[in-house]
Amino acid sequence: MDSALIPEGAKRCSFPKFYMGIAVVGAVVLWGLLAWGLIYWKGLNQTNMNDYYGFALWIWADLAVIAVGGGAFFTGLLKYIFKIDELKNIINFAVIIGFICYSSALLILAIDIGQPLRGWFIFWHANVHSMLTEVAFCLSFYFAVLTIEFIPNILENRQANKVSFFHHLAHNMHGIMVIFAATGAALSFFHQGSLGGVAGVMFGRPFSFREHLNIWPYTFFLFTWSAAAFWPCFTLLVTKITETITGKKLVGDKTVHLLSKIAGWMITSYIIAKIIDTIYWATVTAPSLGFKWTHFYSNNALYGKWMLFTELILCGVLPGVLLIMKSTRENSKLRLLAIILGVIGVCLNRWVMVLQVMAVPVMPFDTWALYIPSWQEMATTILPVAYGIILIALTYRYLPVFPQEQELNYPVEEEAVDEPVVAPAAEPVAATE
Amino acid sequence: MLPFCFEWVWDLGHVLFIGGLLFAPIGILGAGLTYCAVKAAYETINDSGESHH
Amino acid sequence: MKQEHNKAHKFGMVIDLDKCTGCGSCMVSCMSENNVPFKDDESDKKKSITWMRVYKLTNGKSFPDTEIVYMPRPCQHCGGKGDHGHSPCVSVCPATATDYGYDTGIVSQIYTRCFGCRYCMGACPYHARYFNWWDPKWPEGMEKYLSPDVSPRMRGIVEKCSFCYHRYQAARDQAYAEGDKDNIPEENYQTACTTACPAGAIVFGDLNNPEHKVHQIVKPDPHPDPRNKHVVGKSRNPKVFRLLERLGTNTKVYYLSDREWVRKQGDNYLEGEWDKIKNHHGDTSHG
Amino acid sequence: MSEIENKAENGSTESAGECTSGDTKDDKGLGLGVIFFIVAFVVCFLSGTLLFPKLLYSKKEQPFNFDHELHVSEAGDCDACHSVREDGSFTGIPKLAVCLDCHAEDPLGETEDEVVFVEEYVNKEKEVPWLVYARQPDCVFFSHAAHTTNTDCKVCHGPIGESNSSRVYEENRLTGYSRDIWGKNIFGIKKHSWDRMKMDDCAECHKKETGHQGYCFQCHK
Repeated sequence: MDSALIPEGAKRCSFPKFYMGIAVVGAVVLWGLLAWGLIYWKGLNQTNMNDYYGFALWIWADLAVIAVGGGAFFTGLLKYIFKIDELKNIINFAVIIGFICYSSALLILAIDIGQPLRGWFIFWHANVHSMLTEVAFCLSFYFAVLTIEFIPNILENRQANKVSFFHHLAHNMHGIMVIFAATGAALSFFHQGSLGGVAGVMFGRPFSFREHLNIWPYTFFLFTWSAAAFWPCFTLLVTKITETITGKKLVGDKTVHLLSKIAGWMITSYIIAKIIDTIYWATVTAPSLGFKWTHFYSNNALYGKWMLFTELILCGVLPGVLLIMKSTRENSKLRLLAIILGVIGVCLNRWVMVLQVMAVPVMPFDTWALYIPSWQEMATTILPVAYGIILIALTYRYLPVFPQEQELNYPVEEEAVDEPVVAPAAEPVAATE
Repeated sequence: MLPFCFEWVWDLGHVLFIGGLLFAPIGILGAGLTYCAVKAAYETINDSGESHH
Repeated sequence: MKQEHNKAHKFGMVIDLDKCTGCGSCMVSCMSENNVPFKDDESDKKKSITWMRVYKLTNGKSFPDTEIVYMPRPCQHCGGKGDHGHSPCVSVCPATATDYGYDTGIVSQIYTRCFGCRYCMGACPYHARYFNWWDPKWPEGMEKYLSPDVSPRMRGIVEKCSFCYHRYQAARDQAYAEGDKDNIPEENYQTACTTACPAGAIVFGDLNNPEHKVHQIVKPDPHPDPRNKHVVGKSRNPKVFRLLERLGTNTKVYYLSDREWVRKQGDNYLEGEWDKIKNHHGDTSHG
Repeated sequence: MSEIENKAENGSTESAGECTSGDTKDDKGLGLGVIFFIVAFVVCFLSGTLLFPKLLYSKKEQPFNFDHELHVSEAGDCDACHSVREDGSFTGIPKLAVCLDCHAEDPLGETEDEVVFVEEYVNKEKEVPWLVYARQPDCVFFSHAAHTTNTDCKVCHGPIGESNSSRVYEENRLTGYSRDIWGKNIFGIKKHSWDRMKMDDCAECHKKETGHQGYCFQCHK
């Protein structure tokens, strides 16, 4: 039915099957949209946030998707600027994941503000001292860069590419992609950092406050570093999921091993810096403000020392080591374990830097504040995930996302690519759930 | 924020921050896209008769 | 800006915790003075708005030795590290919806500029900032009692104590009309909570003016604390303290108490630290 | 790497002809495009400058005409009717009682407006519902006392004392505010100090006169 749109030579599942899957995920999207509508109509009272918890689940989700979505920036940087050619096999997919993550981040920010119609004030009346201004600037423009990087891939759709203008446009955009990639790299560096700065500059909150290097708190660098360290984990994880669902090998082992190796070294170096930062904070910064570090991990139902251990050791040091060593890195099971731990680790770090910061009492007579998100919050947080699944499914079906797909799956058929293939019934389910 | 409004201050912070993170990206991305689009339009028109080997 | 610095006011408050009975008059007067709306359910204190909030402190001892103190907490109007005006909330606001008035030391909040990102609430360790989770509502007929000098707030924005700035605006108007704009008598600008406190526990005035009572009680130290360069304006009165002083927020609300355990509740101290500090408390060299 | 990029790097190896949609060289299309662009531009420009203000602002007439020039010549300067009270607050547009200091139950002049005034308001003891051109939004605090000592009324209000008739009052349909405080000129070009009363204008003058634009609370409440 839609075979004219499917890339030449690619095998995809049948039209009804695909759209049945999309419909299931689409229902989740509708649920999220309903919650979003409720929040815009009735206001943020639809959430369980309160005056103690001004930042909550959304901001965590925002920080988390940006951290794991850093892949587009680093792949672009490494491929276009450092000329690591091997990454061409993953760059399209990394860009799509990045596009999903950043559009989700912007969407969450748009839901999160109390007066959405005034959102433009952040640009028009910008306060240059605020980390959030920097976040908004870089986030928006970086999203623009991602869109620009994504467009050529969209225009490579079989039908779109037949239009002469689109064909030339995609060609020209590829030609100067290095400029866009460089702009994106600069923007991305600053906003990954400024997201860390958001918590690091709050000197009224000793749990998140960090000493500064000039105007930048240490968390600024730690966030950039961690995003650079953990993005391959997420990119690989999503690739793995896509491969499992489609039942095809989509990215070659060489590329996977390279990404894992990058992740291993980056995670290890990051986690060493993070441990040093934590020790310095626990022994110098916090005590200078009158706090023993254990204060932040006691007298409450959730935030115990286990959290620190999980973040730093279990989901930091362990995946780092697993990915550095060649034997474990090239063992697909252990590699999968490592990348899952890595993704959990970076998400946990963002959780701690948003929710634990709000939960810790600062005034001696104050109490811990814990909160449970409302269904509206959860629905709007799951919304981007569902939307991401749909977008990945659509792009996989209609765009030439994985350049290695042919050679990895149908090496013998390579000669017969121009034969239009309608998916046979026996085809595995294509990217839906 | 534009440099003509009263909230603008001519200091390093504003020039670097607003200039570098607002106007520079807008300029680079805008110019880049315009270049691509114009060139593509030009090529499309020129293409019609001949192919460009 | 420089010339304004010299004659700048620095409005502040000192609250005598030994006089405070916890009656809540300050909270009520503040709410009616500043057009704070009502909620359907006021029992959830983490969602209701009280610019001035009274906290209950206890010494944690059991029955015969139990002591309780009520601590009214308005916005502390932080001067930020070194008292340079970069208070925790002002420096983080992305849209400049809140600024530090160098002429008064008062931290503003502009409701029509705020778009409700709530970063300032996260940055404030005193929980002095409140979010309008709902549309403002007043019981039938009560809108007629709203003050025209204070704009009501819309849903989705942050608000907080302004030290009744509209009363300062009115006092300045009067000073202009009387032809001496630089001379605002102490009694012409007093906050609603100050005038409403039946125990006289709250004293309000210009910390920079030696003739004002607040200055005489607090005796602010003009030099930075030698033990912590971020702290400026520490009181030279050993019975006076500020909330979370060592964070360097440099608040303009001071508290007064004869009791040591109350003063100790003002900040966080490591084990044994208080015993070393308490004897030096308030006497930082210049006294 | 994408297919197209390969081409970009290897030089174009296959015929691009098959990808194009146009069959013949077609300059006519370009010409039509230019014409379309110009027409669209003109339509947008005219509707933006002529139609849009009409849609955005509703026009309202004052209850009856007021002759400022006449009153100035009869009663004296601005402060004969608009003044600052003892506590520094501004009286604004005078209440009926102030008018009655001079006016009585019999019309003072021969104009129709005077008849309306006397019949509709004086005899019925009703306040005149004047539409205030310079009314600022609720969140703005403005001290007339602080400005009138060294600033002429004209600087902000223009030569209103020389006018013989009340202008049409234009109200922004979205905000409900007077157009005077936003500015009449659709392009935002300001010729006189009284052309508009926006925050930028306040800040501009403050910067010039006091060296600082002022802190938020100086003018906001």
